[in-house]
Amino acid sequence: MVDFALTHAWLVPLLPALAFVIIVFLTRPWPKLSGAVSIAAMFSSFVLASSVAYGVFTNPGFIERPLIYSLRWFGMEGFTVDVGVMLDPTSAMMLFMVSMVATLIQIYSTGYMHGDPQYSVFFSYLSLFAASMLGLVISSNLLQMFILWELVGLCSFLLIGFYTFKISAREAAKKAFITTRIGDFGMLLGLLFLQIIFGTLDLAGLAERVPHYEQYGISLGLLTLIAILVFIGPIGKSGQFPLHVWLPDAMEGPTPVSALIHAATMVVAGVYLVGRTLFLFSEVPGAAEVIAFIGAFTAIFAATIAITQREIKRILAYSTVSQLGYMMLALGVGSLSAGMFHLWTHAFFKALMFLGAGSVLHALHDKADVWEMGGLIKKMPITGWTFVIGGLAIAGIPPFAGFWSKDEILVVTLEYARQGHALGYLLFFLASFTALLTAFYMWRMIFLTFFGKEKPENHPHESPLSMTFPLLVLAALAAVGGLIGTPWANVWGKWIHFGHPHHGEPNYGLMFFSVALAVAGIGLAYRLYYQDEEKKLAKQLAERYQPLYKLSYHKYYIDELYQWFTRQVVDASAAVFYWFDIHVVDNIVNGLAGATKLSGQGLRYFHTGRIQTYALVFFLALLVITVVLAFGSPTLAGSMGGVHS
Amino acid sequence: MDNVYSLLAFVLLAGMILGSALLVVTLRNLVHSVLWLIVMFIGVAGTFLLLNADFVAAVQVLVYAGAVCIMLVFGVMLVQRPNMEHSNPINWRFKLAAPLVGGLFIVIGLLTAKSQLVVSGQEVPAQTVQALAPILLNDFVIPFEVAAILLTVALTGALLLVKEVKANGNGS
Amino acid sequence: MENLFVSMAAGIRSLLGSGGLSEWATDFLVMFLKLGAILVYILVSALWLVYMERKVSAYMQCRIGPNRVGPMGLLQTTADIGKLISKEFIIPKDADKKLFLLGPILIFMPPLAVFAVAPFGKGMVAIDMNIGVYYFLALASLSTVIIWMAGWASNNKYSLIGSMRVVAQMVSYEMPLILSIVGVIILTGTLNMSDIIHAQENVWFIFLQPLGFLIYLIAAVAETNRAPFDLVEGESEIICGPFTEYSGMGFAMFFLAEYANVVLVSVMATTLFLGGWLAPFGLTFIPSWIWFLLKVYLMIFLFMWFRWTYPRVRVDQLMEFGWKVLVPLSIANIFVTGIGKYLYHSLGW
Amino acid sequence: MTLKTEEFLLNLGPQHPSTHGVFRILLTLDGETVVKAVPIPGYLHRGIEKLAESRTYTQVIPYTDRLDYLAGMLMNWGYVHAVEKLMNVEVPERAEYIRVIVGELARIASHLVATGAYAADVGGLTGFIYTFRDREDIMDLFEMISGARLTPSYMRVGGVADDIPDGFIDKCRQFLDYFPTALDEYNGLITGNEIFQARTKNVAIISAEKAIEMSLSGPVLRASGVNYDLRKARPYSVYDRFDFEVPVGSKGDCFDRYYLRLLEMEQSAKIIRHALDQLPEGPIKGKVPKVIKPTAGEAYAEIESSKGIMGTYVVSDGSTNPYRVHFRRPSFVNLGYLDEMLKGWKIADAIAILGSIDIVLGEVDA
Amino acid sequence: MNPKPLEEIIEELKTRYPGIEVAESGSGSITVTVDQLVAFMREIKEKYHFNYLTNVTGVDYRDYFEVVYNVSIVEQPHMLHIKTRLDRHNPVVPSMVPIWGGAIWQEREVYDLLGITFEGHPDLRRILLDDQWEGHPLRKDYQWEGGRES
Amino acid sequence: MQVKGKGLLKGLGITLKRFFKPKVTVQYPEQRLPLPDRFYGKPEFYYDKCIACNMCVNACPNKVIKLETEAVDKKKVVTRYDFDQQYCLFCGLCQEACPKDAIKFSKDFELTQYNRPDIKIKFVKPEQVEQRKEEIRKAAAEKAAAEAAKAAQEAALKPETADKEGT
Amino acid sequence: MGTALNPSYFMVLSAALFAIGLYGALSRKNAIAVLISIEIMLTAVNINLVAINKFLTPEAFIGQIFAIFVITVAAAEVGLGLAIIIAIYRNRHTVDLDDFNWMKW
Repeated sequence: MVDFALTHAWLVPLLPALAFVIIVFLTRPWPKLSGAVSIAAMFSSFVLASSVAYGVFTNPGFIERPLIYSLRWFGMEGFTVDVGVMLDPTSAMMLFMVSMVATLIQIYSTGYMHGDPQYSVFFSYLSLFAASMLGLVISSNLLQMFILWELVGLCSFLLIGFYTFKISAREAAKKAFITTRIGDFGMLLGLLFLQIIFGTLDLAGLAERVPHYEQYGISLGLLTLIAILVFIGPIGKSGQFPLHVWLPDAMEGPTPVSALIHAATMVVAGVYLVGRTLFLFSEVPGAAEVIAFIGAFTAIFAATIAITQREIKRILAYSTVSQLGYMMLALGVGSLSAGMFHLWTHAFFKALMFLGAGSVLHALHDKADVWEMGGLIKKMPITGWTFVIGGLAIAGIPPFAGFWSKDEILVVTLEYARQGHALGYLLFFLASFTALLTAFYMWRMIFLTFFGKEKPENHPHESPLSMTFPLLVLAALAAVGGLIGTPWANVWGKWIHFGHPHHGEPNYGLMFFSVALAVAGIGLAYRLYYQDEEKKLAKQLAERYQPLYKLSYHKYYIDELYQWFTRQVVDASAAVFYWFDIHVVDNIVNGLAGATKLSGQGLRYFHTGRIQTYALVFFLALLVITVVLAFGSPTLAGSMGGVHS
Repeated sequence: MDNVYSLLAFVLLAGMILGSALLVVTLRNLVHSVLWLIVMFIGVAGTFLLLNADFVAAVQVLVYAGAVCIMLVFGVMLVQRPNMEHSNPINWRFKLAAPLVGGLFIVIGLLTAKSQLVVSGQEVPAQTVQALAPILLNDFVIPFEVAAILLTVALTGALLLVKEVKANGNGS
Repeated sequence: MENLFVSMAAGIRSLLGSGGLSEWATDFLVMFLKLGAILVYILVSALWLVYMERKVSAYMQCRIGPNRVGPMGLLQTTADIGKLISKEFIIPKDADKKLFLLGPILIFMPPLAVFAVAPFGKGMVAIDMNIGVYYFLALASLSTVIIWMAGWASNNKYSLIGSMRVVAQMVSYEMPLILSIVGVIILTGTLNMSDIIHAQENVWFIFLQPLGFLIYLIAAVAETNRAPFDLVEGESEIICGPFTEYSGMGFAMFFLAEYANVVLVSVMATTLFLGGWLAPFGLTFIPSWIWFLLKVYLMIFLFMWFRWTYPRVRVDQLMEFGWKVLVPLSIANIFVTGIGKYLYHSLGW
Repeated sequence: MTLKTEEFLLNLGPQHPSTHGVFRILLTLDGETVVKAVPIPGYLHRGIEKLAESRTYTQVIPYTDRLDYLAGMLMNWGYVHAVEKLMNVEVPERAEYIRVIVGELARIASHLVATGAYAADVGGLTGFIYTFRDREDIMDLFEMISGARLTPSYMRVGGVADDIPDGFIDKCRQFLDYFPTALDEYNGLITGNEIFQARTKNVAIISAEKAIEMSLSGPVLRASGVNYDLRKARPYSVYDRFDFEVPVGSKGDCFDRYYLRLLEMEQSAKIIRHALDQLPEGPIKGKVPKVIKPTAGEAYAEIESSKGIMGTYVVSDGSTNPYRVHFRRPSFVNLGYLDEMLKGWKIADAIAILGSIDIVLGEVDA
Repeated sequence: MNPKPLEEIIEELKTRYPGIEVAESGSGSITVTVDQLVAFMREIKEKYHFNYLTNVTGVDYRDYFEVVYNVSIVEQPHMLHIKTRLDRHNPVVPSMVPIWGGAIWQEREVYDLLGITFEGHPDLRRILLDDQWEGHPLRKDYQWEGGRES
Repeated sequence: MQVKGKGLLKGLGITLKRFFKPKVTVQYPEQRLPLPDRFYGKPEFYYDKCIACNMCVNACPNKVIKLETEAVDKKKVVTRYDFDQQYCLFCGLCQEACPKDAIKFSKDFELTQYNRPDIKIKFVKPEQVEQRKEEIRKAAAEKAAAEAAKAAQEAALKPETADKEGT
Repeated sequence: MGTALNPSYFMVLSAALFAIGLYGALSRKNAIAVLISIEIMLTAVNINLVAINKFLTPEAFIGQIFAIFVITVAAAEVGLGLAIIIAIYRNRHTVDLDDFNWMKW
């Protein structure tokens, strides 16, 4: 089985793709069947992926030498593209994680989307998404990865705009698509540079060649530029500042989509890409610093927005942005293991929280404002307690998963600072402050939603088993998923690392510090939103710091800024180009066309429209030419006559 | 011995092919033309068998005699049901066309006669299908796929064409 | 018993050889005899099948069927043929006379030609052709044109409608027919019928290819123009379709050719799906050719059973069913078969 | 060479296996689709109405047999009903019961033919044989009671020709006991068959309004959802004494028309059972003079025959022969809508539609 | 739909159409003049909901023709027996097809057998007899030759 | 969605069940079904019973019966009773009308003939007529003789009878 | 050469068939007849391909492969060609190629 799985890892993305095809072409009229097909494909994918993961993790050889097999897709002089599968612990981990979360979320969706007229379509999209994401994860080639990256973007577009009747959903879908396109464009440029300079886009090949960039005749500056360009892609996809704006809006999609795409899988694609191309970034310290700073800034920036938001999914969205910044920070400071570890744990607890939020929304009939909720834990015990586990995990309370990964990041950041990098301590400070804020806003939400007084106008009920089952599984994982990366027995770091397996000693001080931060955050939230039944203090604070509150509540007016920019700058330049097009380009074209038309008018009378006449003339000419060639000139005749094989 | 028989077979088949082909292009009744065309295709399939290409022969019969001709028959029926007697007239060009094709045949014949082909002398392997399959599905997989897509597209297009115009025709 | 026919052929061969004939001429003669024997078999079985059909239909309809001519009415068909021969062969005034006459003559050609490659028993195959299955498909498609020709030449409107139906129906159902066989071909990797039979020694392909068999069965019913797909003749709608104007022996030829075709598709079904002449449960003491015939007649009974149970489908339903159900299903079947075979090989189960 | 399209005309009939007699439909086809249909009846016209003018009142009865020869009893009944109305004759109760019994038997027989022939029309011959097998039993009953199988001429003005013979009731009950199993068989073989359903469902839907407007009657009307059965709507004879239901279709397609007949057969069997149970003793003929000579006048009477409303219009001038007899034949009137029904369907559907109306050409052409 | 008893309806009609004759014996028999016919029929269809035309036929009374219509209501047991008299030499009557489509074949039959012309009938052709047939057999003065009985 | 093909299988089941069930065929010429008493088969005419009342002729709707009589000695003798069977409706009205049961229908239903004239049944044979006439004449003669005898007797009793007639 | 089959034979046969097809394509008025003639020409080419395959490169099978492709393309061509003819016929009620001249000027 394991051997089969290893040699057939390509089946992992193929099965959901197949499910997509089957649903679209065959089973669309039968929603139940479509769902079953989708889940069956996903589950078999998951089984395969688990086997792959097992195979990879039981074979230490794969760490150093990834299992790569590939197929020539197309090739021409000096340019060949292979498509293939690359299996190393990182991709195996991602395969496992993505397929599992996707399976759980599809199961969840059977309950969540029950009765939707577009049920089959939804599952087909989910399948397609899973296929693209899994394909992305195991890509051995940056071009292949890019294509699937785009496909993932497409699916995201389709799923965000799934409720096509909602204008906001359509707008959000467009926004997400366009914003990520901006990032993708930069990334495409970067990839083109890589291809031109290094002559390959194979990850393995690039990893070999990039360190010796001098041999390829480029300077460090150019390499930095390339790295930044490549990084623009992840900025877009992983919602880093300043291209984060699409992610909160993307919550217009159905909740399982938010959970799957905007928490666990797609948004981490950027992180994954950075992780995969870390050989590039590690080569250029400038770029790495940029990543680290953008990550840290995004983390704190999103966290400050999150503390004032009211909609449950929006809070989670900003939290996601913030956590993604965390991962970027880890990668920026050069630790693949920390980044990936946080990715891993984050996937579980964030998916859990999103699904929990979905469950809440489902129960409250899409009422999203946390201020209108309260006391839900009594009516929805499973949802509530799993959500609390998620909250503990994200806040960083040991032994839940988030603690270990967050701790790891803090450790590596501190190390980075200690290594003497300028502003390294700033990064550390930002990270720690973010941790405080994270605990605060998360628990603010939890207290507001699940505790406190029940609101009489709500009639919540626990969700069906198909929805609570994934919650339970994810909660379990969020609770224990981090234990494979504890500082004492860091299995994780042994497997997933860049460069040398590196692991610091357990830093108890730091651990205590981070726990203290988390407890402080939770405590603050407790004080403000649980103890204080009327929430007077919170309101007072908001009154007192009105400008700050507004700034945060309106997300620092980034959207408005973009809009202004578009209106003023882009439209103006468009007007200029329009004038040029109308008066210069068109005249040239029209002039050419006029000349052609005149000559055509003269020549058209040779055209009788009778095809047989044409053929007759053609063959007459052919005959004449053949005769002349074959018998007219002796030299040609000789060469024609001798048809030697 | 064998050569004599194969030569005999060749002569017979060639006579069958050329005779029926001539009938196809000269008969006045289009349906008869199509039916003679089938005879010609079967003759060609026989030639293929003579050339040890049994798979191609079967394809020839299946596709040409079985499908193409039926399609033609259908087309004939759709465009002109009544009075098939003189459904296939000759236009004024035949006076020019006859010497032209005669000339073409003579030229090609002369060129063929002049050319010296190097006969390899090897025999075609008997297991044609087993030999053809890997070539078709490995070396020629792209053309194979392209041909498949072409067929699909062509037939879909044909369907669309016929349907579309029918709707228009009803409307006008 | 087992080697009855094989040893007969060998005996004739040695007889001819000892008669001083060259090897080539002996081959030729033996081949000729084999084909002649098959011809006789087809004609006799067509006759017998007419009787069988009448009996089966009668029994299903609470009747007893022919019982006057000969014991149990066994000579009924013979009498019918005698009657039809003695009847006038009417050629309508405006018919295309040559084609009209040619129709009944040619209609027997495709099935006869195909039977040359059918394996009737162990070692009992006239020509063991390398592309046997493909040859069957290629030649089977020819009868469409012949029926069409007969209908068109009749210059009768019912015949014309029938002819159009023949073309539409048989072309449409050739697709699923071919595609349903592909599954078997994938499993065996050969087009040779003997090889296909040998490949079923462990398990018949009806068990490995149940869907393929079902599709083949339906498409075969349609290919032979029998109920519920007998639109071509559809006597309650278009009298007798392309054969409306035929009388006497001309009609009898079409009538018998239908049965020859039924035998043909049954032989193919037996070969491709039912293990050919292989004996089930190790009952090898019964000769292989008897097994073969048993299976063939079982298939034929199935065809008759369908015919006397089902109403006729409508022409657009027929086309829809063919293109929208059978073709996708058969493609899916190919797909599943391919994946199955791949899995089977790569997992080493 | 410019060719113009010619309409493809197809003469369906007068000799055609599926026109249920000699009936001709001139179809204009586009491919297999009917563009225009012109029904042309009259090939079986015998001038029964004209003949009746030169016959005595009693002598007309055998001619009525030949109208709907599949339900001759009902045709007899329709005629004698009108004459009785003209003469104001009281029919004895026993005679009425006997009439109901044979009438409903005739309805079953007629519907059996319709069902079987319909199965044959859509290509399943076995169903046809099955229904004819069971129809034989009814024919035997008719033979017992009237001496003839198809054309009983059993009814007389004022009663019936003969009393019920010995053994008839037992045999009738025997048939009624057996009949449900036969119905199950038809349902299994014909009704439940997916091909049959595909062929008939949603074919030639007649709306209720259209059905009423076009004066359709019988199963054709009721299949469209109009509950109009004279046995219930204007109960004649003793029909008000029986407990039965009028099956009504929901859609008005060919399948409904077909299936309705099966349901009606069930109800008819129920009525017969009741009638046999209630059958009173008494005379079988009312007080009718030997020579029937009604006073001048007219009468129009309707009964529900197996095909629909069978109306008879009798005008008397006081002589022994009727001055004018007119039969309102249900099949004839039902056929008036045929051209509209056929439009846009395939040839095969045309057969199915014609079969679903269930015409008898003897009746259509009179 | 219209719960009025038949007698009442007839009374009402009598007052509205003075020209009509009503037979006494409750048979619902009404004689209408030809020129009033269409208006009368329309009224009974639209006002009294006589939606079902059962029967159309004609009688030749040697001096005049009579066309007979039987009209009833599907939902109720009412039936009207409406007659109209036509000139013997020029028998023309408005067609009922626009009011009840079911008249289409019955009127053709009456035309065929009695020679009464229905004005406004969409397709007035012979229906039972051959197109070339001469005369109208159900007329009392119809003469024919041949046949077994003459 | 109901399971497609269920009805198809059921149909197959029914035909297969029928395949093994007993058949209903009657092997006609050898085997015959019993006919009921009222069956209208070949008409039969009892010459002796007929009183030539013409009721059957008048009752027949299709004018199938041709009855000719000859007055022999004031008595009607049926000289011709032709039954043109090809036009017979087998309605039984003649049988019903006959007061003497002279015309009846038998159970013989095989009425086909090879020649068209044979279909017409001429019931009355000349010898029968002759015999009848003879009988009548004989009877008449007897009667005449008897009457003569009676007359002779009466003559003897004349006055009484004359009286009676007178009243 | 003797009695042995020679590729030239097949080439001459092919040339003759091609010429016949060309004659048909040029001289028939009926569009379907022209289509048929084109089929003849394609078949002529196939004979050549298979003959060359047999005599020159028997091991490579390229000729046969090409013949199969030609047949495939021919089938597509016939389908499309017929569809076009039928479409034109439905609009213009003619199949005479000389009437198909509205693509001039």
